[in-house]
Amino acid sequence: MSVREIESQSTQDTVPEDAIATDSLRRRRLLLDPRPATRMSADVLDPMDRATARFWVAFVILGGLVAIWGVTWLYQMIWGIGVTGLNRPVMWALYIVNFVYFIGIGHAGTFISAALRALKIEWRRPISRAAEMLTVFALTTAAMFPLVHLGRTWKFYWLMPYPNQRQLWPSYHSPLLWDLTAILTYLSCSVLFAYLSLFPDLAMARDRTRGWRHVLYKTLALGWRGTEREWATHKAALNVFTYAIIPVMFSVHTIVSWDFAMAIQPGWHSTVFGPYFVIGALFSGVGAVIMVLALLRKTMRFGYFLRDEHFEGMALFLLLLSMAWAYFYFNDYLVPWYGQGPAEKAIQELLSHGWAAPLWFLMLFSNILLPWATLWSRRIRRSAGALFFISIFVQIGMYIERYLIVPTTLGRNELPFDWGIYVPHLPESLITLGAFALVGFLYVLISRIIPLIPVWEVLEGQMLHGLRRIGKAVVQTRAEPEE
Amino acid sequence: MTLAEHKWTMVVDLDKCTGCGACVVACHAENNVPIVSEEQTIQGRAMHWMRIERYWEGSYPEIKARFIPLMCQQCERAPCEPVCPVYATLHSEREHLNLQVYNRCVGTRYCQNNDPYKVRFFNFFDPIFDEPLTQQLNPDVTVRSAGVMEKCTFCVQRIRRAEERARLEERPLADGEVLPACVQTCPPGALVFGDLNDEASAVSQLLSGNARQFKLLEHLGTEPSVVYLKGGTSYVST
Amino acid sequence: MHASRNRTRALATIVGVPLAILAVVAAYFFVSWQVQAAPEQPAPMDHAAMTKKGVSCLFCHSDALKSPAAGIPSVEKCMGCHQTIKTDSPKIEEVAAYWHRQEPIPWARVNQLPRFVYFSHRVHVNAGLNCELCHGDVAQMQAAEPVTKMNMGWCLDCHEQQPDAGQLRDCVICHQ
Amino acid sequence: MAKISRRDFIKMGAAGLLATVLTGCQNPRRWVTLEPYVIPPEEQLAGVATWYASTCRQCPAGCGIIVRVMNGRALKIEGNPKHPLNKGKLCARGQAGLQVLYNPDRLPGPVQQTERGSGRFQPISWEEGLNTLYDRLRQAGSGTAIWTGSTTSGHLLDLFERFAAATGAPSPLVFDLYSELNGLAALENADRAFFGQNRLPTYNLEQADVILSFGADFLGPWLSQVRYGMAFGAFRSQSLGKRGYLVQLEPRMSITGAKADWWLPISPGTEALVAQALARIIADGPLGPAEWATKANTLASEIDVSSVAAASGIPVTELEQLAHIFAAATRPLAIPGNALAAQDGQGTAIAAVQALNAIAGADGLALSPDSPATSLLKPQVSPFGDVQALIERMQAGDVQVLLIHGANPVYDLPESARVVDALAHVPFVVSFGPIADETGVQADLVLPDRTYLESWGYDVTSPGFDLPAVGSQQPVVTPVFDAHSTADVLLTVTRGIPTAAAALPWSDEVAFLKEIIPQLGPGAAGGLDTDVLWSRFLQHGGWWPATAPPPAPHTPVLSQSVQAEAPQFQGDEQEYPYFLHLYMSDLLSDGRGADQPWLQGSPDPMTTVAWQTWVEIHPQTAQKLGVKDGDVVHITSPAGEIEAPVYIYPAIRPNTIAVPVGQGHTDYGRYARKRGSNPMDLVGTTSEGLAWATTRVKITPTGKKIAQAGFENKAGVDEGFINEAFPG
Repeated sequence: MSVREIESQSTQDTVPEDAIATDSLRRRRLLLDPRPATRMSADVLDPMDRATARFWVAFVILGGLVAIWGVTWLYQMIWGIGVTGLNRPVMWALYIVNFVYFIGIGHAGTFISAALRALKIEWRRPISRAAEMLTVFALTTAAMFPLVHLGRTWKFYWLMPYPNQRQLWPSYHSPLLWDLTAILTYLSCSVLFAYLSLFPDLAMARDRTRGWRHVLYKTLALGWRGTEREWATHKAALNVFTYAIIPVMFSVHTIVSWDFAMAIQPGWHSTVFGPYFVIGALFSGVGAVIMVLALLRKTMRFGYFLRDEHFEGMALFLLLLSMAWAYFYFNDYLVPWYGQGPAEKAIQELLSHGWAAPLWFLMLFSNILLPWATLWSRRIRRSAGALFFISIFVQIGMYIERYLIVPTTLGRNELPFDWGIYVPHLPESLITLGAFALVGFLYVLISRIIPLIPVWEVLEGQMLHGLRRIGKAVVQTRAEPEE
Repeated sequence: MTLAEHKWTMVVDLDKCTGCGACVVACHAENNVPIVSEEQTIQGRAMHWMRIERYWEGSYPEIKARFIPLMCQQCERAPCEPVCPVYATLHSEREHLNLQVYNRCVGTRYCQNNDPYKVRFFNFFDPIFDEPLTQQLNPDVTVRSAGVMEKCTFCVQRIRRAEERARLEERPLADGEVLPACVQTCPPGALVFGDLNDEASAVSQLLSGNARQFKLLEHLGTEPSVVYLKGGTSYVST
Repeated sequence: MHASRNRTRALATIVGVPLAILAVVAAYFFVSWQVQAAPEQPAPMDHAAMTKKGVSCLFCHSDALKSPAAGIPSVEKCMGCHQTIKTDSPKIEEVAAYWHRQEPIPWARVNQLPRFVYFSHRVHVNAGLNCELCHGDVAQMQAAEPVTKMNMGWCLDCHEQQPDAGQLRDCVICHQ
Repeated sequence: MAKISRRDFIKMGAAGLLATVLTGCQNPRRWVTLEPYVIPPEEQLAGVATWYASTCRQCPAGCGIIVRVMNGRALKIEGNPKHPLNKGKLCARGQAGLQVLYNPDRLPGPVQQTERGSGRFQPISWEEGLNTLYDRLRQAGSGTAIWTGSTTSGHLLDLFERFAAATGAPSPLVFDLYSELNGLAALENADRAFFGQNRLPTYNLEQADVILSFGADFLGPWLSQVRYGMAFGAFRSQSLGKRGYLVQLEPRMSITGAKADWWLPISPGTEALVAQALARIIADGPLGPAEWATKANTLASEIDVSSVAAASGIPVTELEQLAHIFAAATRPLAIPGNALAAQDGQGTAIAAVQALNAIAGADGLALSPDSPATSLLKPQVSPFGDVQALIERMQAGDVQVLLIHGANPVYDLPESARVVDALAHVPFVVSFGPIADETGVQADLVLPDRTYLESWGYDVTSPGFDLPAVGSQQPVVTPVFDAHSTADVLLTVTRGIPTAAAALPWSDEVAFLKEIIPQLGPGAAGGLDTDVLWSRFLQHGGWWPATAPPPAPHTPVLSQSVQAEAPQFQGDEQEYPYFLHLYMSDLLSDGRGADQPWLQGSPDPMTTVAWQTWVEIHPQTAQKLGVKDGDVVHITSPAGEIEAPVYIYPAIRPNTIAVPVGQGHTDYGRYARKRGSNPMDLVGTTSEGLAWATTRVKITPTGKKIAQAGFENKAGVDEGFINEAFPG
């Protein structure tokens, strides 16, 4: 969707064309061409009612894949973990890879809505909701994988601290327990955070819908009426969450990285893993958000809200994160290489000229070469299509990175007699597919239920930023909301 | 009367080990360790609590093969213990052994990742004992089901029986009263087992001032209870 | 408004009814597992009557002192006495029938230990515990029935009170 | 499959008999039946183990075992600490004995087969089976032939002997693959030549300080893996911290070679030449103590050392070094390997090595006390000539009934021996195998014998090392299947045969044993009257004297120089470029272990491969052939051909390939059937025996590939970094 189209949509703009022409970037990104609230809500709500053929196709295909996951999981539980390709010594593989990957994806939402909110980066407003939803769904999916991975899934509750006749308690020496705690914290926080920012829009939806939607929104909106007091409380609550959730976000992937860093397995036992994983998570996360935004703009006609300038902003983040990631990866590679520990050496040889070399180079290409080579150009940064393409590679690269860390590294240890190679079998491949499908499925589902553009935030933004004509000059005004 | 603390220790004389595999089969017989099918063996899921690793050194014709019998090293500071989220593998302060409580295991398999010796074995499927082979199963040892990790226990069931006997007879354990199946059967006597807390025991005697002794991957600081004696050399006048 | 309330009700039933059924079934299984009842025996074995006659537990379950298992008396042992004692009683005749057929009596197990537990009568009896502590006052039971849920918590409650609790807390004591 | 929970076993412990979980709607965690004994056996406590002494029958060595029995189930086999041969130790095969007892593929009872080789057995009653056998034997008269194996119990062999003598049939044949690959017959004969007495040699490694082993894999399944294993331990740690020095000369590194201080890959078949060369060097030196010279001069043949060096692939310098090491030793010892026993002129080949012992005066190290001088019979392995004779008689139709016990000729002998063809000419073949093996499938009637843990017997330990001994064998559990002791079967049927009845008057085998065993008199266990002697015999696991008898006076019979030739190989060098080196699998031995999952599933010591056959090829050779690990190759010899996957083996001569014997069964139970290939099919026959050590082969890649069931990670072990891991 081109810039021109957007302009044609914003007819009511009282500001002369020449004004827009100048310094256009900031204005467009800040949506300085306001529309009446009614129209805006309609723009957001109408697509939700339209259940197009495309929607049903996606719904059926994704739903089917999710169902396959369920069946496969059952099959695995009945016969045992042996149906996967796991072996000795590679005891962790795709399930853990998925776990780490989806947690990573889950970081973007918080980063965009919370971190950018804290930094008062105003153009974040239209895209925050979409990112938050992605966080919630990715985390939900990730949270399933420790269970899928268990040898005796039906005993999973033994990981929970609950009073029992055995007088037994889980062991908090184990990083897995820290993991569990961190993820559940993060999941609940981000769900609440997302829900919190939903209230005004739910209320708005409630007042504009009939039938079951009305009932639903009525229930969810918890009787939001938009009084002064409500707004004040809402703002306060949001601020609390905004600042509270950022450290949680950083802690989560750090703790996930400790699952590996705390082990003495060569290639895992590294002190840089914490920040390295966090950056990696944000990297893949931002990439994923870009993909989601591109899709939303295409399918939901959100052209007015999601503009090329937003994509450009995200693209810049992507480039920065790619550089940060490269820095950490270099760190993580150089130190063991200099140390020349026998097992580390074996692992690095495996990556550089072993069977894993193609994967390794593909990873370096998609995580470093491709972003650096393309994202310097504004035209690419502003083209949703190109960014979508690049983001796909980023996803592939980051998935491979986790794959190289988990099963590939496990194949090399101190006793060469016990080295091993892991080859994924059908069950875990199907379950992995199902995991990606689940995120998509939930998104497709939710796109019909809750407004994916935070209308109230956009409106708030447009109230704070405007254009005024003073004499001949058109100046941009900026108001501060009172704290 | 309460029993003395034991520091169970196994000494493996690499100079004597002939790699004959008697220990391997003895362990299977004593501990109900299942034999996995050919297909599973190819997948790398063979289960032998006691295994003999064979390494090549040098190249033909000056080539040497070296056998290293490897079982759970019963580390004093075992890396596999802290990572278990449910205390399925934990330390016995009293026996100085690294226990595996099969019925508590949920199968996170973290212990195997963190085990530098790779001596832990996971039940990828339920074990198969064709009738009437079940008749042979040792009633003193749990038969593990699918999804559970297992490993060498220094034949803890034998240790416990002996301790019970000693307790009833109100006497301390005698040296050599407890022998794991592998040690009991080892023809060349490459395996020696006993209590290091007892200066008179065979292991203490064998290890005192023995220059050949070393521990596997000692640099990791796991403090194994298995001590290896490296291959010696003999003087021949030519 | 009205329509919506109906919908809510419909929703409630669609979700609620299966849940209710599930709850009932679950409750049934839970109870049936929890309940402590005497199993029906092939030949009614009146412990109370025996003990009244002054027969001690160890007379029949004689291995308890020397073996991990207390043991069920052999048919021969039953007949050892009952060839002469109360031969006319119909219960005894049932036992005698097995003896004449030279068949083992398929007694139903009364006390259940959980899976994966090693338990030794010899050790406990020699430590001075008496049978009633775990098996209840069998002397008063017509048919022997389980009186305690023999689970880990129950074992530990006792072990924790022993002087050498430190040792008795060790997993390897029971799990091998 | 049914899960066997630990709880079930607690139940069994409490019950004394197998507990069964009641099926049906009831929750299976409750209502379990406990079936007590009707009449409890003596000294049986529920949940307390009883140990019974007996004798291992997995190989002819005859180690003493004690079996842990609880609630009527045999749980564990351990070595009998009192037994003079193995002193409480046991090898892998001995440990696996329980899977012979509880093997799921054992025949549930006697069966007959209308169409031979079909494997379609009809179950019959024992009465029927006995009657059929009786009729056949009565008609056959002297036309009966008996084929037994090296592990057949002494008393059964004795009864067979008496039966054959009574009916005028030739005395039973004792031959199986184990005895052949061990070279038992040849070694016995050679020992007769050397010491003038008739028994297997024993080599007391404990006292030797330098050992030259000419391809003797004494740590593998050779004469007595357990005893030589123990001896090796002592050899390594002698008094005053002395450590013996082992030199191994063999074309492919065996586990003995792996333990050698100096491993010398010599060209197959040149062991005897090297031995002579060493004698020559010692004589020419003269090396060693003064008294060696005379003996050396008599025994050493006029052989050209440099030509030996060329033939064997060992440079002259190294030969001289060997000779010096041997001569400098205080108690040197030379051991002839089993490969020597498989050559033409095997006698001289072995003598050539024994000559070194004679020169060094090491006879003492190569000597064992005589077997107890009694009427007790020890299977004397028949030379291959007898086997060929029997096969010819069978083909000529002179054999009406063939009784096969403890041997599996159809599997053991290569096609070139034409056994199957010969069996076809025998009207009635009876097998006594507990499992329907290849031979059983070729039989008309199978009367399954009880396995050794269920049956009675004795075994004259030979070689008896420091003490002569007779191992006892008694049932440790009630028979698992409806099998009958072959000795009892024989005694039963002969009652009706007038000629034999008189010779075999005993009601059953126990009566016979009770009669002959006490004749041994009081041994270490003491005891005076017959009953006590008998019970002590069973209780202690056998009979042996309290103190070793003085070694019999002996003088080496070797008087003139030994002239051994290099053996003739089958197949000419151009067409068949590679030497074939066959060796017994450490775990499956000659293939009799293939029905036991513990032995099938445990990794081979050198290759760590389980469940499969493989062919060991030197890396260079593999490169030349363009094959990698797991590539299936076609191996062809003048006598036959097999297919096997390649295992690249760095410790073998480039011009030699090695294949383990033991797999390739076509029957013999689910664990053995259709698994790997049987390299004996490559072997041809010679005048003196099977040419399993003197065959050449050619290799052609097939393009097929299989995944190898190895326990090691080959990538890891090959490019691995062992020295960081193991300072040893």
